Amino acid sequence: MTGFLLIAGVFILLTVLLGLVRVLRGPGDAERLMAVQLLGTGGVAALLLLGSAIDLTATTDLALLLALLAAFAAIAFVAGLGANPGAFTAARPVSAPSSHSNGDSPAGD
Amino acid sequence: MSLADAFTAVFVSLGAFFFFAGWVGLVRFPDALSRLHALSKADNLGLGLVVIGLLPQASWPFGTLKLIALWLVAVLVGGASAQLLAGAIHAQAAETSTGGEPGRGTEAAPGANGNDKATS
Amino acid sequence: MNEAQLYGVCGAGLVGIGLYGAILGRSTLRRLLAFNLVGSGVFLIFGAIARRGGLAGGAQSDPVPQALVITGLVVAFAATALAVALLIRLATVAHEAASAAATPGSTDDPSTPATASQGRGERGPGHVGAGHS
Amino acid sequence: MTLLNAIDPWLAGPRSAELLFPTLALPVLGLLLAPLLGARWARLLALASLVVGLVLALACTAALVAADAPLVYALGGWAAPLGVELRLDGPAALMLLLTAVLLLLIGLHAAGEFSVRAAGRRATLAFWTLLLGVWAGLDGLFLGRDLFNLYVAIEVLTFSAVPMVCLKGHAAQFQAAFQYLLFALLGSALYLLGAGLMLGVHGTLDIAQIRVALDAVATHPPDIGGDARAATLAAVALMSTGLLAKTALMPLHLWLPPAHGGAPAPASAVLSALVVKGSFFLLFRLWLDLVPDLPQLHVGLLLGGLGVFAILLGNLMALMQARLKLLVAYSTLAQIGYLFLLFPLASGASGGPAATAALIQVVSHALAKASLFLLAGRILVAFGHDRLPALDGFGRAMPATLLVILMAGLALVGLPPSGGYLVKSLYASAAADLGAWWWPPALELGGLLSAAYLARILSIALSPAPASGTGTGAAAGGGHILRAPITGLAAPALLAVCALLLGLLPPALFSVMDVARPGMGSATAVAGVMLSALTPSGFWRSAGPVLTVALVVVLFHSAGESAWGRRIASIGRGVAGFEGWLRQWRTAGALLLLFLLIQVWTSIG
Amino acid sequence: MPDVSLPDPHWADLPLGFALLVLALWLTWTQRDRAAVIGFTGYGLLVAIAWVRLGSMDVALTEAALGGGLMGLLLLTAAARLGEETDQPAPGLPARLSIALLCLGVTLVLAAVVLGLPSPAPNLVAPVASHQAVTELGNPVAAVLIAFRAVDTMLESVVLALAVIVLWSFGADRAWGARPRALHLGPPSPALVFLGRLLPPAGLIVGVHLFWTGADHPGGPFQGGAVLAAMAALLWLARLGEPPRVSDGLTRLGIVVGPLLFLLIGLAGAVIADAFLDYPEALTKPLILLIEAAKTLSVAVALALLVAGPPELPGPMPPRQSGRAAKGVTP
Repeated sequence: MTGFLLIAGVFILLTVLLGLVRVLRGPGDAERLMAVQLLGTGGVAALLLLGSAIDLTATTDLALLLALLAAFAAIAFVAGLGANPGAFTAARPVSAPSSHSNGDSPAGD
Repeated sequence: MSLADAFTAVFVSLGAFFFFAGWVGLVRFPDALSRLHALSKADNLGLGLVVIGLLPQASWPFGTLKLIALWLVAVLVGGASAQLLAGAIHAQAAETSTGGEPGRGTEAAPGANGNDKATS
Repeated sequence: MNEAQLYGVCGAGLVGIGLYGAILGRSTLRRLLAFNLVGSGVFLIFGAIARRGGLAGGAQSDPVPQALVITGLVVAFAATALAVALLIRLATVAHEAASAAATPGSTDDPSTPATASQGRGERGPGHVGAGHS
Repeated sequence: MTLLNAIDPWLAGPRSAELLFPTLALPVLGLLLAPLLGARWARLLALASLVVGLVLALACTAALVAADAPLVYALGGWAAPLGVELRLDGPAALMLLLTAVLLLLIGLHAAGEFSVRAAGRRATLAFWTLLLGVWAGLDGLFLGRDLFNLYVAIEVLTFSAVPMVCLKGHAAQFQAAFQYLLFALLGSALYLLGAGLMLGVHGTLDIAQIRVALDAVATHPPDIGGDARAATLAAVALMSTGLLAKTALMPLHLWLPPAHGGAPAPASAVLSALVVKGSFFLLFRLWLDLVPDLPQLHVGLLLGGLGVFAILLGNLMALMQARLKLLVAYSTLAQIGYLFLLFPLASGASGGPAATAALIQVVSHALAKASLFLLAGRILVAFGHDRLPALDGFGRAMPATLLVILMAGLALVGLPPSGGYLVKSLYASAAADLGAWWWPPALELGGLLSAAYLARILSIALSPAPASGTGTGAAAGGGHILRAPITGLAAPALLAVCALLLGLLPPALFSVMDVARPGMGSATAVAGVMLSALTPSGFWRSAGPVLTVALVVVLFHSAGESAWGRRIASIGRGVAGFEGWLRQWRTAGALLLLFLLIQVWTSIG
Repeated sequence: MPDVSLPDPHWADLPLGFALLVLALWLTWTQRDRAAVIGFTGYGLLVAIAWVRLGSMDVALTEAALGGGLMGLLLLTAAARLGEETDQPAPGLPARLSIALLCLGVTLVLAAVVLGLPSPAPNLVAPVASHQAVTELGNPVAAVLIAFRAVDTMLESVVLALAVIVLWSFGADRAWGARPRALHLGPPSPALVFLGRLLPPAGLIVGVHLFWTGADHPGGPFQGGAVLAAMAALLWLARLGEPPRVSDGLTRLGIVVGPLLFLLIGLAGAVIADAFLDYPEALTKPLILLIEAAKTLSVAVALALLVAGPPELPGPMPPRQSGRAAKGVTP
């Protein structure tokens, strides 16, 4: 049984690592975040399967922790966006990384 | 091959399939939003199936309860962060479509520039 | 070539790549990020050593290097947090100095303190008067 | 007399090892209580714990001399390799004493400058907490025997030293602090890597146990122990490179001038006198206590060569500096070079006279440099700036300060009976024993160059006020000098006198360094050296060239513009350009890796 | 389905190790800082999986909590505030070649030493296992952290407390009494507020669980504290709470209580038990539990405040590269 779990874990891990290619090639930051998102959930699944051979309870704790914190990349990114509206590159590559010319930063409250 | 192992094998392989589908969606789909849709649906489901598959392996009661809790958190967090990302993509799409001057002009994207009078 | 050696070599590679980025990084944040890569490479080598020891000792992993890595991780995080705070503070002070220079009218710019603190005799001007607790 | 025999078991009896953990616990306790008490009380807490610390250091030294053997204390009752041990031997006791005395004096001097009224709540709480942090880190370094325990102590030291640079909050100071932090963290990463590999090779992190394992390997035929020895030396090279980055040995010195030059005066004194010596002391432990056969390795030549490079370039750059604090910072870089002459000249199991010279250099430089930085702080307070060209005639306005500057400067130059003289002659005798004739001339040249910049300060101090008298000259514009109180001279004067008269101490006192270090013979070496120093011929042999160089510099300075002046100025700009290139981030990073690889090659090859 | 023989571990490790190296190379070469930081949070997750493969669950938990969560938050907020300033010119070919060569040399030396480690690997598994009973702890790593190498753990939590004081000392004089505001990054979007309300309770349970199970299973005060800190940071990010003022006495006590209690119990050990940082036999378990609880609290408070940044006065967040003012900052 553990053999099968290991194989499935490896397969999911490979899928997730291929998803990382999207991080490398992804034109926009959204793609990168999606790939990190896939890495989060896929990583948790692969972890569960790979870790079940060692100690499932500890692996579940780790998976629980990763699930909680996986969103932090997206949270911090979007929150960061609020402070720096011009720095986000969409899927369609904008001509140049927009150097925002407006002096009056809207973000401060 | 006891019944539990068969149950695990079936569900885990289903889960793996959905992960693969999520990855294909991420790579194949044309624009950001559809990719996001495919991705968040597929991998949450994938994780759900893997967790269900592992339920018989876990020790009752705490192991299984933790696995279920894990899946619940993953689904909720996955949904919310997909929402976050969609909001960000919309904000950026609206911003670049309005004259390409990011951040300038009054009708800039909602949300990003709303000078929210939150208490300091 | 068991997994301990594999991750040890991977850690060595990460240290090399991290050092390259730490030296040639174009922005300070990028150099800080590369420095964290060096840190994670060092800890992976610790992990490889822990795995070798563990397998030789009949356990999954040797607990002593694990404890050292946990301590090292927390110290490395604290160092990165300080470096980030310094970076932001540096940009803020430079920004204020520039805006102060841009508007010569501003007289007593509190962030550039008066000449070094006065001798014992006088009260130094420009210090926080408000009676914060 | 019940008190004396009540504490007798601690001072001379079996329980003397129990003095070690309070020496470490006291500064840590102070460091933790300071933020709770708030800025106003933190200062009193720091000064009080420094006094208690001094008493503890004296007790430790007394116990060590009484036991005449190293005091070892297993923390938590767990012996190495499982647990962590503290160990006190001669050099560690000397460094504990130096740290306690120096921090107390600097603390008393800075009590006025860093009070809530003068510096505000933030700077006051920060300074006194960081002072305790530096003290805790240093005590951990001196007492530690476990490589990872030493790593945590270095981190405490670095986390306390870096923010001292930017206490006053200028943009340039934040830039210097950031660069110091990143380069020091790069060094810590390399050190941690070396410690990890050592754990992988020997299964223990205790220096003494690794030394025993290496001695056993040395006796085996090389092929069996071959790779264990090579791996260990590679790990030591990694740790040594990390510590070179933290000791700012030229050319890995990019962070020191802006950091020590920009920090507030008491902070600069602590940084230059003690913080830099902490990482050197670890190098002393690694290469002398852990590696069994340093004299046979070529790596000593590399370190000695870098030391000479530091002596020459450091002094030359100090000669050309426009600001007084930068001049003193560059002189620190030069004096660090003296420390590294220990490695090529070390002989025997414990390092012989070269080790004595290095330890005396640590003490004498710490005293003289702390005094100089505190005096530079006084001048900065009095005139509002420390740009030397605009300080003509400051000696007439502050004669007492000038006198103390001269005393501290002479200790650095190394005229008998100062500590500097002891260092130079002990190194010369060690070089004579080894037949390495090329080291002593470098020492003499270093002494002459430091005499040159001292003479430059002297000529500036006594030069007549410039004709324009527009108040740029200190003497002319007497009006705007702020009366710096005379009591502010107490600490620097005491430090300078100690540094100047270090040689007059009875040689038996130097035997404290020999405890637990067989065959060091410090007392006899110092006695032998001082005998020849006090004869008139011996005195003139060393004082003569110094005075001639001083005269030349004074004449050159007062002569003003001349063909010679322009040519020397252009050479100076060339040297400054080269040193500026060395202090670029990329160059320093490349040199760090280069020296790592050379150390690996020279220690294994 | 026949029970498949255990596959060769290379199936999982080779791709993972290769992916780590490729991702590290990409992090070094990509143009934009923000993309690199996002990739770095992904990198943190991969390293956590690598630690599972290396069999150290405790470190995997710490790496996931610190590397995945808090470090990502820290660097992303920094990237947001600093923008894309590059203060070094692009390196020329000779510089890149020489540095690449030196780094390759360092990597080869390290790889040679790692591969040349002695074959019966010297280890401390047996001594830890045999003495672990004294501490009544099931988790060997916890036993090493709290008993055998107690001084390192105590000094390390002192470093954390010191780091917070140092971080506050970077603030401006006039901002000394104010609140840290690095996490005030513009108005929170509704999804963020939803997460801010949903996750912290779950995080609190997970954090306390990690602390509690740390005695006998992988987990412990550092991991539990890191999760609690991440949740606090999320609350402040979603504006559901405010970071405490610098001058708030309770906060300072929270930072210092962990190491201070550890030190005081250690000193008491020198009197009651037979050595500094030793525990009396009768009271070992309760004392260790007390120390670990205080340490969890201190780690949570300290890590959260480290992410929240130095105190700043309310007002526009200046350093966001609107002008090119910071350009002139060259080391």
